[in-house]
Amino acid sequence: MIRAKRFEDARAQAGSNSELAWWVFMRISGVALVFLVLGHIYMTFLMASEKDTQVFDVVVNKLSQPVWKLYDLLILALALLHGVNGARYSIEDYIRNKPDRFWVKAVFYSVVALIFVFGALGLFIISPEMLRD
Amino acid sequence: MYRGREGQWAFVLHRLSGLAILAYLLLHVVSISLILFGEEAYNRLHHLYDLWPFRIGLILVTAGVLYHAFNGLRIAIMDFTGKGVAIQRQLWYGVMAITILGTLATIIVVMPRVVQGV
Amino acid sequence: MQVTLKIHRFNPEKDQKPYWAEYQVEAEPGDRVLDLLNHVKWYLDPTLTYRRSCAHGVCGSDAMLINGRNRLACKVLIKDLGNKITVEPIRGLKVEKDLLVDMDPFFDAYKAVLPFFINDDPVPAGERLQSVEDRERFDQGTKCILCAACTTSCPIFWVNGRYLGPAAIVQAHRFIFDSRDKGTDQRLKVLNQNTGVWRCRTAYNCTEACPREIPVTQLIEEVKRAVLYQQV
Amino acid sequence: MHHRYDVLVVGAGGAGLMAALYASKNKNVSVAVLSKLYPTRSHTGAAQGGVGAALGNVSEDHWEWHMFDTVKGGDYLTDQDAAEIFAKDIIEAVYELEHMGLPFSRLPNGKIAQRKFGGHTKEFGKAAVERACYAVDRTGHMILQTLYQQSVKAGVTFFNEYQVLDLIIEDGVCRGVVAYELATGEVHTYHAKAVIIATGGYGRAFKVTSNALSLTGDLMSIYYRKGLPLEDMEFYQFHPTGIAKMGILITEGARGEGGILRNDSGERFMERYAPTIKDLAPRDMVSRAIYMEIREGRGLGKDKDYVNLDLTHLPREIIEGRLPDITDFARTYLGVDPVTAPIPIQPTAHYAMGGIPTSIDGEALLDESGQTVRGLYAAGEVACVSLHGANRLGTNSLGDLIVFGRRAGVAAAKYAAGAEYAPLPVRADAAARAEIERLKSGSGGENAAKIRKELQETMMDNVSVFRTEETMSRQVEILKELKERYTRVSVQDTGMKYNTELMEAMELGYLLDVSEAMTYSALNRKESRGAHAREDYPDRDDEGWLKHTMAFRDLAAPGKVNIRYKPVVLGRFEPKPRVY
Ligand SMILES: Cc1cc2nc3c(=O)[nH]c(=O)nc-3n(C[C@H](O)[C@H](O)[C@H](O)COP(=O)(O)OP(=O)(O)OC[C@H]3O[C@@H](n4cnc5c(N)ncnc54)[C@H](O)[C@@H]3O)c2cc1C
Ligand code: HEM
Ligand code: SF4
Ligand code: F3S
Ligand code: FES
Repeated sequence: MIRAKRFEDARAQAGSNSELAWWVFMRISGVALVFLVLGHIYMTFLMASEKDTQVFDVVVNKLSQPVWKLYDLLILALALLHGVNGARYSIEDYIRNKPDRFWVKAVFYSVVALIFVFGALGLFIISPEMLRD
Repeated sequence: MYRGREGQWAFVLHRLSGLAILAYLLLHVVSISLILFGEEAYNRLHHLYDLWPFRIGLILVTAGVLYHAFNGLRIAIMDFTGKGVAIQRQLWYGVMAITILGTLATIIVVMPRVVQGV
Repeated sequence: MQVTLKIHRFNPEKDQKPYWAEYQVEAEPGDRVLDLLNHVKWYLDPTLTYRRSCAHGVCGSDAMLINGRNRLACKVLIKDLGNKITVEPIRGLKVEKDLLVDMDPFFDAYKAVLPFFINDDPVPAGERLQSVEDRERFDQGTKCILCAACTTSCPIFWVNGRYLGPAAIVQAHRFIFDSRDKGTDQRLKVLNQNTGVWRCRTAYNCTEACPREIPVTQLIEEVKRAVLYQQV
Repeated sequence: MHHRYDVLVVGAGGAGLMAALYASKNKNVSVAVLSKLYPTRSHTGAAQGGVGAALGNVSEDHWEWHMFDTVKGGDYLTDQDAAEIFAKDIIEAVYELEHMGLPFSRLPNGKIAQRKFGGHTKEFGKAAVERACYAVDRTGHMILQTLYQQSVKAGVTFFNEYQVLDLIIEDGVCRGVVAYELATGEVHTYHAKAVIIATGGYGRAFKVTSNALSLTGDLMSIYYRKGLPLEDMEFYQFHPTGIAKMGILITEGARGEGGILRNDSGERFMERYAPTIKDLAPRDMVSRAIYMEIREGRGLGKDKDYVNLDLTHLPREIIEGRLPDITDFARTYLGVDPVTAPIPIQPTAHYAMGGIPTSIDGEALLDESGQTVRGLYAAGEVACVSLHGANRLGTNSLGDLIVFGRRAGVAAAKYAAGAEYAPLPVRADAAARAEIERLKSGSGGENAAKIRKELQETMMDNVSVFRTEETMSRQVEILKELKERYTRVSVQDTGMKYNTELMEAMELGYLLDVSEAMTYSALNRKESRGAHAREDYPDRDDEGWLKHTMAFRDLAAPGKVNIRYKPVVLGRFEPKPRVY
């Protein structure tokens, strides 16, 4: 027997706006990332192309400048946020079992948070003193 | 396999490329952060990247980024303009064209290095 | 012409797991796939099980996965398929027997979007007036026959049964954009959830599958924007 | 399993849902709907053209004119009390549907759009009038959807995919039904104070039909098997414009929008048969005209067995805009684009005017005297109030569902609120179980599908648009033989879950019985009236035959059908010759 779901039942389901917010964020951060990421790749290519052997120097050089520090931090933050939320979509889609879903998400978020901290520290610690010569 | 058309493949590729880029990004951040442990550690890992499988991998990541970026724009156009849905197929072919051209360009830059086997 | 009909079969009372059965059927090019299924059921193997009723694409009983795409068996002709035809049950819903699936989750999703006219204002003596343009605004969604071809072609729905699915959103669209309806707010709130419109990844399988030629993805996109405008 | 509801509705088409909705407005009763299909799969959803109501939105119109057209269209066999209630109530009922959200097409002034339809005229037959309120060309679909939506809103209880196998009637009191749950094979007994039958028609008795595969006359037959009467079964409507060979309907709305019927020479032949309203003559006349053309060799195709419905002179916007679904049918099933080429058409078995006799409140009649089966109601195509008389006008069936479905719902709820549960007989489900057992364990080796095919072909040949003593007598014999073979049908699927083979075999039994009632009634009526056209009695005979047929199966003498008569309710309009 099927009992028609009542008007009241359905109304009670309504909740928050967070999915909408993430949806909008994915699009805006996406558009921003096009410039940031392509810029980043282009830059790395240009700057590292012929001087392969001194990648380390190049990178350190570049990242010693505060502008680049900021630029890369922005990429890092946006891309991770964007990517993590994207991965959340996948987790919610493919992991059917509710408790499993919870654990996978918890572990995944922690790992990413750790890596973010790691990366951010890396960015800030780099200084010209680290260059050889 | 469901015989979906452009939209289905656009979605599958978008999802795969998104997850792949995320994986790459995480790796990338970790490896760059090795700087924290000094040049020695950093370089040891980064020499690994000069090996050809990593070079090829880099081409794939570039292709993925190109696809994901431009298909992401396609999605945003469909979502916000109301007109995009009608031309989604054409948009997707555009995305594919950019991806392929961009990837070719990357190959042209990277291949010589692979061949020279630095 | 001679047609090789491959049907994905499963009888829970007998079979351990599903299997493919093959039938050779003589058919006219103008025959529908439903005619072939009927032929098999009536003269070759009466245990073959599927739903059907109207036989001309208006009741929504017989959505199936035919040659890799969701179709109504009564609305696809042999001449458009060639002489090798495979038929499977639609995906993402539990197979009960052969081509017949459990439709309850589908109708539950339908019911969740408040698929009915809401307007508690006192009614006029005659009809409520509505301009031709306002009527046109939601015309597409009114064509829906709840066949589930769209929802069960959606790659998200296959893996995530909590997604309400395109059919439910089409129904919601029909009311959201009806100038006479006053229930938009509640409806949009239901669709603004994790399981609502935001799960759609614009894969367009739904649009391709819809036998009523409803531009499903476009309607979903319109609903997404409606939620967006409502909340900002 | 055992269930108990005050009001049970059997069938979830337009009539059933309307009844359920109105019964459940009565807060003193519990209501449940049983349907062998999901409600939205019901064949009401196939209705295209419109629902007739004298709103007068396009041009002046009055309920009296509508009533007159209904009575005249029914060749004066229509009961005029029913026609009067109908023509008045349908106006307000259509407004009510609109208030429920039904998306009618609109006129530029925002009102419900209306178009012309066969047999609907102004000033008692002067000219065609726009009376059919429509929602594009899917009016029935919109009615079905809207009513189902409202049922969801009201929280109506549904038992979907439950096939009713028996009515529990004892001592003239209906006590419930027995139903088979398709999903599990379980037999359920429903105890009820009032039962409303709304199970639709039985077009599947014929080879070429516009009706769904599921329209097999189940409850009509179950009623008849109990020795209760079926009224006016000889009147079965053949719709003139079915897609050739397939029977899929092309709505009369196509002619309402200006479509023209043409024979092999391109002649607009309806001008000869109905000079005033031509292609918009009532269906029986148009169907006969088409058959005449075909017989006289003016048909088209290699067998010269169809004529053309020509829309090509209409602008593309009208065809695609107002008739999108039928345009799609023609393109899909025939590969014909109605914008540029005519559609091959042929009359198709369409609508049962006859059925379970009821009072104007839907109470099922026990006999010709007007006594009722207490607690039993019927509405929609399964019933015969008799609104449609000898021939139904287009758009009047949807109206019938709405008006009389509602009346039945209200009346049944009112009755149930004041009644006690009549006790159930012991083992009320015994007969149904025995029938299932018989079919499942049958070893006669007869194939139900073959019998059905023969039934459909012979009914088409012998009891369709034109009938004679000879063809019908032949059919009587054929039916006897088929029924004998039916007792030897064996079902191969012995499983419990979704045993559709078993249910199809049941349905064949029903088809055989309604065909029997129909053939005997037709053989008995020695005149031509409305849809009943006898070549051996070509004229209408009001002296002898202005009366309703009531066909009873003789329970004492198997194979015998007794015919009795019920007077026609006359009134406002005197029977006159029917010319258009
Ligand atoms: C193609 C077509 C076009 C039409 N166009 C028009 C039109 O334009 N205008 C108009 O006025 N009329 C039209 N008609 C006629 C009209 O649509 C039908 O007469 C009407 O819809 C019948 O409605 P109903 O509610 O009586 O039955 P249906 O809608 O046929 O419903 C029957 C219900 O009974 C259930 N049922 C049947 N047997 C059983 C059983 N044994 N146990 C349980 N449940 C059972 C079914 O599941 C179903 O829910 C058209 C008819 C057809 C076929
Ligand atoms: C370069 C510019 C980028 C753009 C324009 C972009 C755009 C988008 C958009 C619009 C979506 C939402 C897709 C949808 O809802 O259907 C998305 C999803 C996603 N993005 Fe990006 N993105 C970009 C970069 C990145 C990066 C750098 C990563 C990885 C860190 C990433 C990972 C993902 C993931 C995992 C998803 C989820 C995919 C899915 O759910 O199917 N994206 N992207
Ligand atoms: S939108 Fe189309 S495919 Fe989906 S249920 Fe409705 S009619 Fe079927
Ligand atoms: S297929 Fe699915 S992802 Fe969206 S566009 Fe259709 S609902
Ligand atoms: S049988 Fe009705 S849609 Fe196919």
